[in-house]
Amino acid sequence: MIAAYLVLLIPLIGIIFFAVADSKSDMGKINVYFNAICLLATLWLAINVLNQGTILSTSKAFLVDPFNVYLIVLTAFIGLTTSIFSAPYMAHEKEIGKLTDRRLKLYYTMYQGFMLAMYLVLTTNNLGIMWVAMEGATLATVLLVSLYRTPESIEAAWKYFILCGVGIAQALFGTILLYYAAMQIGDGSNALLWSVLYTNAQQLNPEILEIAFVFLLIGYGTKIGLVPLHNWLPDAHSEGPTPMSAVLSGLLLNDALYAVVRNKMLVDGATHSNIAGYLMMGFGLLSFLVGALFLHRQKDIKRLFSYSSIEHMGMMTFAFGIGGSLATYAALLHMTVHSLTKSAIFVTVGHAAQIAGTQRIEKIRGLIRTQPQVGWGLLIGTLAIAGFPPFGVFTSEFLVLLATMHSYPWLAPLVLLGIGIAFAGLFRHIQPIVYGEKPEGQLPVKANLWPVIIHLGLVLWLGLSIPGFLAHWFSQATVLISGSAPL
Amino acid sequence: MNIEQTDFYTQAILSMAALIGLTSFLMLGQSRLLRLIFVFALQGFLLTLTTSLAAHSLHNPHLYISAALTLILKVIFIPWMLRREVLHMNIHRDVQTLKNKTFIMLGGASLMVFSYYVLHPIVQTTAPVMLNALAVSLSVVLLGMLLMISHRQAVAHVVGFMSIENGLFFAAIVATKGMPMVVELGIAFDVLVAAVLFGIFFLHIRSSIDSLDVDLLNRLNEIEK
Amino acid sequence: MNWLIAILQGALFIALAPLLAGWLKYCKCRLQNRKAPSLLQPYRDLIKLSNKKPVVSDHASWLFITAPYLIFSATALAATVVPLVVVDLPTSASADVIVMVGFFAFARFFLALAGLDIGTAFGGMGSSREMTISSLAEPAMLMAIFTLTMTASTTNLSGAIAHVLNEGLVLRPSFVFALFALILVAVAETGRIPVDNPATHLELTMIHEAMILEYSGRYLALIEWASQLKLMLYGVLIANIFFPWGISETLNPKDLGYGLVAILGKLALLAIFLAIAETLVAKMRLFRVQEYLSFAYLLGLLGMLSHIILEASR
Amino acid sequence: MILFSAYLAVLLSFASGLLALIIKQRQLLQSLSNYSFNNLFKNQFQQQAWVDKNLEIKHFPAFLRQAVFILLGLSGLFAVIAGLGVLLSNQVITDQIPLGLPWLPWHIRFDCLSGFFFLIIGIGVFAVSLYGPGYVRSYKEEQHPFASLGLFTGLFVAGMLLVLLADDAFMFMIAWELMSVASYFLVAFQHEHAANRRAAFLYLLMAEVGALAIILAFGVLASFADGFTFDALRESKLSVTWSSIAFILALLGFGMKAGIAPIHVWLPEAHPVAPSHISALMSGVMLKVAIYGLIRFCFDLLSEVQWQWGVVLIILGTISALAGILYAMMQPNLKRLLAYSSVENIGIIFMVLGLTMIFMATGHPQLAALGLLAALFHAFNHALFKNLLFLGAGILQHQTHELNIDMMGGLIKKMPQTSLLFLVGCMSISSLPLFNGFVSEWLAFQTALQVDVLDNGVLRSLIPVAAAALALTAALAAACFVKVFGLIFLGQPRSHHSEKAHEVQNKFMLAGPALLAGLCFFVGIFPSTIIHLINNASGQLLGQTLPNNNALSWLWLAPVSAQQASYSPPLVLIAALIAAGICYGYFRRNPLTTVRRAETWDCGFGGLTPRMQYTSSAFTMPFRRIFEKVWIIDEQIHKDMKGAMNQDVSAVHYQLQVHDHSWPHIYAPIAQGVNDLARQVGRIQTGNIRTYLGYSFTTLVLLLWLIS
Repeated sequence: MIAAYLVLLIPLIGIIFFAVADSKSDMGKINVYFNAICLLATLWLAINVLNQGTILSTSKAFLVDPFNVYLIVLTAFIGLTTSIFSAPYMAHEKEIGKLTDRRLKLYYTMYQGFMLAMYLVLTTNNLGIMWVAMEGATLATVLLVSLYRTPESIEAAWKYFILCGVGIAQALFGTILLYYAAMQIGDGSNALLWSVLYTNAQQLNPEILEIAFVFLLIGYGTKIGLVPLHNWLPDAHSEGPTPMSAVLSGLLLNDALYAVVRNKMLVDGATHSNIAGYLMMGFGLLSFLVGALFLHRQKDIKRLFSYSSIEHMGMMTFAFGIGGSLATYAALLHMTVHSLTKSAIFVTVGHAAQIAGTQRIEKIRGLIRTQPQVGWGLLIGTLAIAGFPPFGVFTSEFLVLLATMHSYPWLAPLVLLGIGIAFAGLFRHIQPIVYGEKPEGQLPVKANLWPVIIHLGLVLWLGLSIPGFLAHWFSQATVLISGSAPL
Repeated sequence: MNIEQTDFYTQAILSMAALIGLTSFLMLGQSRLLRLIFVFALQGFLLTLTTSLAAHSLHNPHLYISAALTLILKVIFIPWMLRREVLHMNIHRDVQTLKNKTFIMLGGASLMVFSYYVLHPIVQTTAPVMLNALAVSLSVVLLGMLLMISHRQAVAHVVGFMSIENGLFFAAIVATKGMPMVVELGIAFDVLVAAVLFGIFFLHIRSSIDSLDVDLLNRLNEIEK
Repeated sequence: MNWLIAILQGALFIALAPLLAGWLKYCKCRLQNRKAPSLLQPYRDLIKLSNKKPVVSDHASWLFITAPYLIFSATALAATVVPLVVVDLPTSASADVIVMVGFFAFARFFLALAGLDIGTAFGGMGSSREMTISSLAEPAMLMAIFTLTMTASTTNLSGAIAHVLNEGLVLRPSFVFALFALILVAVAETGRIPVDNPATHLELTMIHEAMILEYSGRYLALIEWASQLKLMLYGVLIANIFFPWGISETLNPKDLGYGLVAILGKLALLAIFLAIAETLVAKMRLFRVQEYLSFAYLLGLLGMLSHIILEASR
Repeated sequence: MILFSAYLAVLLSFASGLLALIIKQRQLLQSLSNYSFNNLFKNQFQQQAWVDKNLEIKHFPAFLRQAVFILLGLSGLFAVIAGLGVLLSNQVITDQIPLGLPWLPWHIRFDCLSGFFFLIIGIGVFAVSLYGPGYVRSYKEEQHPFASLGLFTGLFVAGMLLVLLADDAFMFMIAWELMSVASYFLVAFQHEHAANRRAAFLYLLMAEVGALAIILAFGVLASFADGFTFDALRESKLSVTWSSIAFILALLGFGMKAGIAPIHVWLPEAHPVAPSHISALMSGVMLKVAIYGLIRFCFDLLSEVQWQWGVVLIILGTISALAGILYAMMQPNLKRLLAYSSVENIGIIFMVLGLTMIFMATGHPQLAALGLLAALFHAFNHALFKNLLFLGAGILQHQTHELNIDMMGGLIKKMPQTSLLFLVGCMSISSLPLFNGFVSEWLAFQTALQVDVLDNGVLRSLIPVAAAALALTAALAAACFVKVFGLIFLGQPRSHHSEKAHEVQNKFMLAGPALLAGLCFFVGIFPSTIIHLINNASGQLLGQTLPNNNALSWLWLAPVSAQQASYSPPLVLIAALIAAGICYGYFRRNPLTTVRRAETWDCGFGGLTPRMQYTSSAFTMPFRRIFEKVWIIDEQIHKDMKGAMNQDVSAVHYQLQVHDHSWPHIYAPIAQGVNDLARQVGRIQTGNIRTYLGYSFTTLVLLLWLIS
């Protein structure tokens, strides 16, 4: 359990450190160190879970089970690789005069703050704390979105703030309702503890839980970026610094979905009707299709990929909604591979935008000829995110399709349509970006592409074969969520 | 259920619920910002009262802390900040005309009914007072959203946002006798940070569009031109 | 013995081909009130050509020189497949009717290439037209023949003819269609009026002649002979498939003699009909030919369908 | 052993791809070799000298290219060995590889059907690897890095081989998509042209949609089975409706890859723009993998074949065959023409497969075996000659820098060897006797002629129509390839480039096509060699072999019975040789008649110029008139006028463009629809935060209302 505390403690120290540190110091590197240590701590935690199974802290405040342990490691991992990417990236931004030292300091402080919030969302056993941490994540990132202080970035941040704030307030209402339902069957002090609620799920009042779930879904769904609650997402992704987009897409959305699924498990236990599943399927499919359509008319490369995130989150939500072991397994896997791939893409996108000096798609051309590593990284990342094997995204999409075909065959054509449209939407923009002759005056930038290589390598690995321990966690989590193991 | 059969606490809670609901309506109909802020502070004060009442009646001392936090944050700090902002921007004399004011008010009323309707299934399992309290808090949440939808000033948005928060608090206190302490503190912390951030944002927005009208924040859109 | 007969029959086929051409010309001249050349004139022409020194264009490649040999051998091979006086030939077994059509295609392929080889406008024109017409004619011919082969349930020509012969006189609607289709195709493929005119060198109308414009000497002889062979081949096909009576079924010399007489008679008659038709009908425009051939194709198809629907239905 | 060589083939192709990646790491290798020779293998001066020489900056790229293609060639060789091994021993080998999903390792199954396609791929890859080093030398390293070309070629081949080995849906799809993606990169290899990018995009998009359809098809089966292994899928019990849905999905998916009309549009775009040896692999080999998929899915996985499916295949096949060859005829671009001709050939294969299905479903498995024989044989033949022709086109492009056949001409004298090889390809594809194309067409006709055994009136009349269409297709193909060969090699050079062209220096570039041409001829003469192999495959797949096993003698080909039909290519060859020999001898006897060369007579016209020759569009003009409705013809004639009153014509400009009907009628509306929809959807993002809040509010209220 010490490991879990350590995981929380390190970013907390990080916040304090950056808050008081001298802004002249090499903060990028220090940020990497913090994240690296944190990753080690999460690995320790993971090993503990691997050996002992589910860990519940003595105060029952923290819970680490197969469902969240891999997400914790993933969070730390993406946090680390993104920080590796962000060090030279932010230095470059400072060089070209977009940032000052003070804002850089703010950036690193908030980076650690965001990481803390993420870890807290994942590790806490208390649904109330989960909400607090979720809101904390919004608060930590909102200033990062407006870091450049351009009118657009301020607008984006404001929308992000208001929409997510209002949205997450709904989640709090849902949590209160949940608490209210739990109060009726037990004592108040433990009534928000997920582990307690989960064991007593059958006794909870189904009507209240259904209503609560609506609020929770709308609330956390805003953060997931479910259509029509998604409107903040592309703005925030496109206007903030790119490392921020990477962690938003890779981590925040995942964690919001995690929160929804945790709550869905309770609702499923209580109601037996599949109302939660249907709602999630509906939202998921809608987001998936609308997100895919949005891809087509994008002019900004980061907006493009943020819509792709909406689309993928839609697919995961849909898959969790289907229920069933296959779909759940697929969704869990998809969470992992989407985070890895999307953050890798944002890294390359960040470099691409720096190379071209703009985020406008029609200005970025001939990347492969300008800087082959970035161009290939972007192209292969896009292929991976579009669901081409042997990358892991394919595996999950494959399973989702099969599960859809199995449970709701009439929805399968829609899913198929969505994947097709999304693919076309991505590639019609990416192809001209990476291919072709390089335009005048487009020069390579200093870039560290190891995060991309590592991420895509991992996604490739997951596509070819899922390592034993991860498979074990996935299937345990699947059992936990859907009640049965995959095949 | 007849109100005379209930204890004093319940009666008081119900009255508070009614008052809070009323303040929400008042806010919805307000077109002057300063008055809006005042009503918001009033709502915060009512909430503080409710919390203390609950703390007293239910012998739940940590609710006093909540009450104090509410008082500081929502009755004093945020209204003060907003007021300063409004005065600074010199928009306190502006009268923002609401389109379809009657329509909005009617909508607000039907939202209240709707809240009862939605929460009705709960009645079978709980005391009706809870239903009332929850319904009022739900309608406060919804009215808060409606307020944000209908008002164009960023200040009004903050007020709406905070009043949603008030509704939630009310629900938490009345229906569930307060959340666990750590959660309450966390929420209060979030509200504080949010309030600070709002302050920062007012500054930024002002410097970027020289106004606090959110309708002017529409650069980022997907509409084909 | 069988093989010997088959080879002899093939040789006979090749030898008789110019005679048929001569006879046709003779009939036509008589019908048109002209003085006819001798029946043996085509032989004389061939001998004359083969003894001449051939002149070949500078632009010609090896293909131009090789093509006549290939064209002639392919046509000759096709001829050995078709029973002339006797059925049950081993050559028919080694190459059935589809292969026969394949030989035609082979010959045509090289003829058209030879037309293109010199690089003149005429050659290209001839090749283009030839390929157009044949690509419509070939399927029509296959359809007509398939009607027969499906009736006989064999694609072996000897077998099919023997089958028709043994069945006696059966009136088959499909055969009527197939007969007409085959006649139409034969006219088109052998370059007779109304599709082509073997006697003209007018650029707007000619097809076959345009391709072989540059040939001379023995090469021209080979190609001329091959086209005479082709004419005879179609004649024999029509005669022996639809009117097989008289063809020998044994290797008995008497039967063989009868068979020879029979086929000569049938061919002579056919040639007269063709001459009459050529005298009466005017040549049609090139772009009318497609309608003509589509009609043939349709007839072939109708023949096949009527066989399947009317005659073999269960 | 057999499986080992199959694995080896896969691994070698991977290895060749990875090897290509080190082209940029020369210095690393140099230091590595220095290190190892100094420390590990001391005193091995000869080897060291050899290694050092190859690592020199001058030799290294050439050396590496050689090495990469040698590995690729070995991969092809082992694929052939594995394929032949399994076909001759007639066995089924299964295995598992611990990759894939945790509960589903990759299942491997290597049976005769896979083996046969292994053979096809192996031959194609081997020929390409002979050809490749010479061809890719012309690419400039900065513009077209060899690393990506080599890498994706290796992956492409490996993907194709893995598709054949797959025995579960998951691995199948991975391999399938690996094949698609790798070939996508190859299509996009010369990405500086916008047309290439567009083609690549279209290709990948359609590959993706097709793959999704295949996944869904597997999904249908899997929902009635437990598990994704093919063994489990075989056991699934489906109603006719569901199995028909699965069939349609599979047809969509595999058909899209195979290039069946009207979902063929990617094919004429993508094949021409890839490097020629890749076009050869894509057209010659990859399309066959799609055929394999369809056969595997329909005959193996779906337990019951329905005759209606056969009808669908026949109709689609007929349309593709006719449309393919007609479109091919109109193309002035050689590789585009060849690509359309692939559509035609795939159409023929589909048509014959349809016949097979009908016979299978109506209880005539022996005839079904005949049909399968014809289909597989044609697939094999098409692989040979299409590969050959694409490689030939590559040589032409390499030597003349042209692909427009209107710009060539007279090359038979400049490039005699190439022209001979190309002629063999043209003759095979035109299905002339003595070559392989004819044999498979002959078999197809034989299959169609068995229609008498059927009871169903619809089928009895449909199949003859299809046979008629097949005959028409063959005749049109001959016309088309007369045009191709005639315009490219014969006549006079039409452009400066072709006038200056000369034979390729690198003899290996000719060796690949020569191998294929030799096989075309060999198989045309001794078809029984291949038929014997296919017979084993159909024995395993359908449980039936040919009705007449005597067909397998080397001399005679009589698949049904000797009475019904027989063909003996060796005898025909001998007879042809004798006939040609006799007349050659006879006519050459007179020494006075040696050939005299002279100016072209041309009706005495004189002054012949290359511009007077027939062009591609002139040659096909009659066809254009006859089949007018098949194309969208955009013919424009502009006259430059001059002189008094502008009455005299000084110059005439003629422009002809021929378009595919499927664009404006199928694809453009879809693209337009998606765009419109996207624009409509875009409207919800107004940029106004109050609207956004309204969405949340409405959603909340709606959901609450819904729930209560």
